[in-house]
Amino acid sequence: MVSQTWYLALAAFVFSCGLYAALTRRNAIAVLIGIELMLNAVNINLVTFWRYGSMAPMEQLSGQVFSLFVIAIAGAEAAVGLALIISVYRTRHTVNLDELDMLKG
Amino acid sequence: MSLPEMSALFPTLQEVIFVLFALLIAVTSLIAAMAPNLFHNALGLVATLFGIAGIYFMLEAEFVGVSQILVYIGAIATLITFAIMLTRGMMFGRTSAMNRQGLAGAIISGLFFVVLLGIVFQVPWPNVVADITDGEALIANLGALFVSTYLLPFELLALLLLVALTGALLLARDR
Amino acid sequence: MLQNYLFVLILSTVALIIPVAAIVLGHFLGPRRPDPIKTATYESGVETIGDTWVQFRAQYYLIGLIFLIFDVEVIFLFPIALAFERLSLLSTLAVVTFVLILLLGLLVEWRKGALEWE
Amino acid sequence: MWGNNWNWSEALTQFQMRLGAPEGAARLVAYGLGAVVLVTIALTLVLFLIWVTRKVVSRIQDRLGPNRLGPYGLFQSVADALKLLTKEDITPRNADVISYNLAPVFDVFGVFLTLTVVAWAPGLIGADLNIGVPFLVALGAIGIMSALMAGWSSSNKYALLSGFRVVAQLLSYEIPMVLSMFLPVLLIGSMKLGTISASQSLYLFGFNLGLGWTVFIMPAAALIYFISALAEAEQTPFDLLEAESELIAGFHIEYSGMKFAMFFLAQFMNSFFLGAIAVMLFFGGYQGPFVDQLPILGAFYLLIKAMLVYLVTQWIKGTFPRLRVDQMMQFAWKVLVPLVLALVLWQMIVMKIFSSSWMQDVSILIGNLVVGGVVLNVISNYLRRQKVVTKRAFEPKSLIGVMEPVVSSGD
Repeated sequence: MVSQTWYLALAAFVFSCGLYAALTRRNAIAVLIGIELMLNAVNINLVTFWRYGSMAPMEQLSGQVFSLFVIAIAGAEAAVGLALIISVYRTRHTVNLDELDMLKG
Repeated sequence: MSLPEMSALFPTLQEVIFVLFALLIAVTSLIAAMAPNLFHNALGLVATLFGIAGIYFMLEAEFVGVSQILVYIGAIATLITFAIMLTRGMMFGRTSAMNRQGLAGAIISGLFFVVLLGIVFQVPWPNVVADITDGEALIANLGALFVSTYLLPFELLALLLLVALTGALLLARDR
Repeated sequence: MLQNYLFVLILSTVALIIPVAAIVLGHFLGPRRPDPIKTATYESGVETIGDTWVQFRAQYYLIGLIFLIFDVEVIFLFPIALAFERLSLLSTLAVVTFVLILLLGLLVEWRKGALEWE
Repeated sequence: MWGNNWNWSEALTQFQMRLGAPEGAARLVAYGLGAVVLVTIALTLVLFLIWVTRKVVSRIQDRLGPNRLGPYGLFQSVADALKLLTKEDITPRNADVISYNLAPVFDVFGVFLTLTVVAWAPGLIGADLNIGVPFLVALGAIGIMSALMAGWSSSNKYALLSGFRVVAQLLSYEIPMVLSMFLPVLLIGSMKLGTISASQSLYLFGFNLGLGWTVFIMPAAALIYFISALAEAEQTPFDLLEAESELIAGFHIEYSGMKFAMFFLAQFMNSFFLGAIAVMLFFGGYQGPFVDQLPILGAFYLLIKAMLVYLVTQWIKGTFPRLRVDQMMQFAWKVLVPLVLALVLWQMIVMKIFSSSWMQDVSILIGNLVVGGVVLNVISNYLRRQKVVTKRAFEPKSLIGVMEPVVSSGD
């Protein structure tokens, strides 16, 4: 059996990759991809804690339920986020986050 | 060969498979985060999602694994690709793919990774493993939980999806 | 149960090896005489103008959007189907409401004209 | 030996262990053997299928079809495969090499994985996953990704456009397909294909007739599944992305040689397997008379039923007019999805209200007949509106005479 620690370490790596993309990428879609990576890392953790955290994994299913909710909400988030990006692209002809500074004082 | 010896073969196989999946995820998530070409980012994301689905199957969360493939790869990744094509003018950009915080971002996420690793290896996790006897009953329990304990989130989710659909529709429509 | 997925993994390996082997074999068996005309983009003999950049209509995105919402909801229906026998009346009502909200989403799309494909 | 819980992989493992092999290795060998056998069967089947398709379609079109190589031209597809193997493998200059080469591999990969959950006979199923039905749907996602990859990486306008259209079509028809697959799952209460097949038995005086097919209870679900499967397999009347009589090709326009063959292979296998899934979900799977006594008959039943479904698709291919894009999309979203959702609601309510199983069945059947009637009505309305005219442009004066244009009288 692979130890729980390794799953968590893997999730940490994926999360850091996502964080890097979200922090440094110019393109809004690339930032969104980073956010998806982070959500997935969280999901790995949730499922790992479900598997290794309880003596009755058949009944105590909160980890799985939450990861399913995260998947569903990530869907809603991606739908709205990408629609925003498309809408911004249509009016400003750019999806570069650096150039989208209308709100700057 | 005695029985314990034989069963000792199986865990090692599982570890090998885990390492393979972990390598796949590590490489492809780096591609997803760093490749300059946006479409390659999306493909890297898809491969990462596949690897993570494999991890779910290894953790015996089969329903989460299949939902991952269905929703993430089947729908979200496709949607991202569509959005990439719709905003294609930016794909072969004259500017670099990174913003000015490139170095700072790398340092921050690197530090973050180190801190996380430290926590992961320091904390004494419970690490109890109980056998899952009937996978089908587990999925049935999951379904029963949605409409009993998690009834409110379940219904709210339906509403959220409806609202997201309407909002995204208004935003993305050609006018 | 994990054994089932071991089989899936082994079958995946075989299923990856076969197309890769076929393509590699074809690559070495076939002739290789590339020339600029042959490797050019094939657009029915007409010279290619510009790059592959085509303006896509947002319609594709809208289809993907509706699909995403439905897909997410279907995922929640499947486990409920397995537990359907033992659901209470209230729970059944909740599932029916869930599906009705889904139907409402479809109606919204319909009214907004997102289902029209010109 | 063929008891209630007989399972091919256990049997193979036990057999090897009796010969003295350690358990882990024995299991690996058993699984490897199973995988190779399954894939071999699938590949042989495809070679046969291509021949069947060409023969059937040519008969419908009043031609002979392949008849040179081997008896009735049976070996034509082998020759074609060999020919494709020796064709030049052209990679377009501007292509994105990695995804260009990976796309055909993934396409075949996704279709091959369907074999995991095909229930050939009791206990003879690759791996009876607890998530069988959603697993099958999830494999469709791989096909979608490979279409996108192929379309994008070819760096060809037409390939890209076609890739997007394919994906839009696959996405649209996936929803009615999943929901119609959901209906038997709801009725039987299991997502395992093995269990679903096993539960479609019908016992009469202790003898299994094997005719308790779900299609008798839910014909409309089967119809909607069949229509969506046609679209998923890109078969006529939904093959407007390929339209082999009109356009050059779909998203695989830039592919040649073996890579093209892979797309071709995937498409054939996919259309056959979608038929096999229809058989497992609605037409009793391996069930049939005497299947309890001689389980291996199940594999023949399954193959014969799947072949019949496949022949129906070829019949449709030979006779139906092609749909337009807008008609196709609207048919999915405005007809199939609302109707199948109504079926889902109806079945849920009925299953909760009536406790006796035959009352449930009868009510579900009534709902299905109504919905099926609506679907067929829409289709027949469409066909009537098409006003298919089969008048010849040139009427020959005699059968061997010269063809001259008929003088039109201002018609």
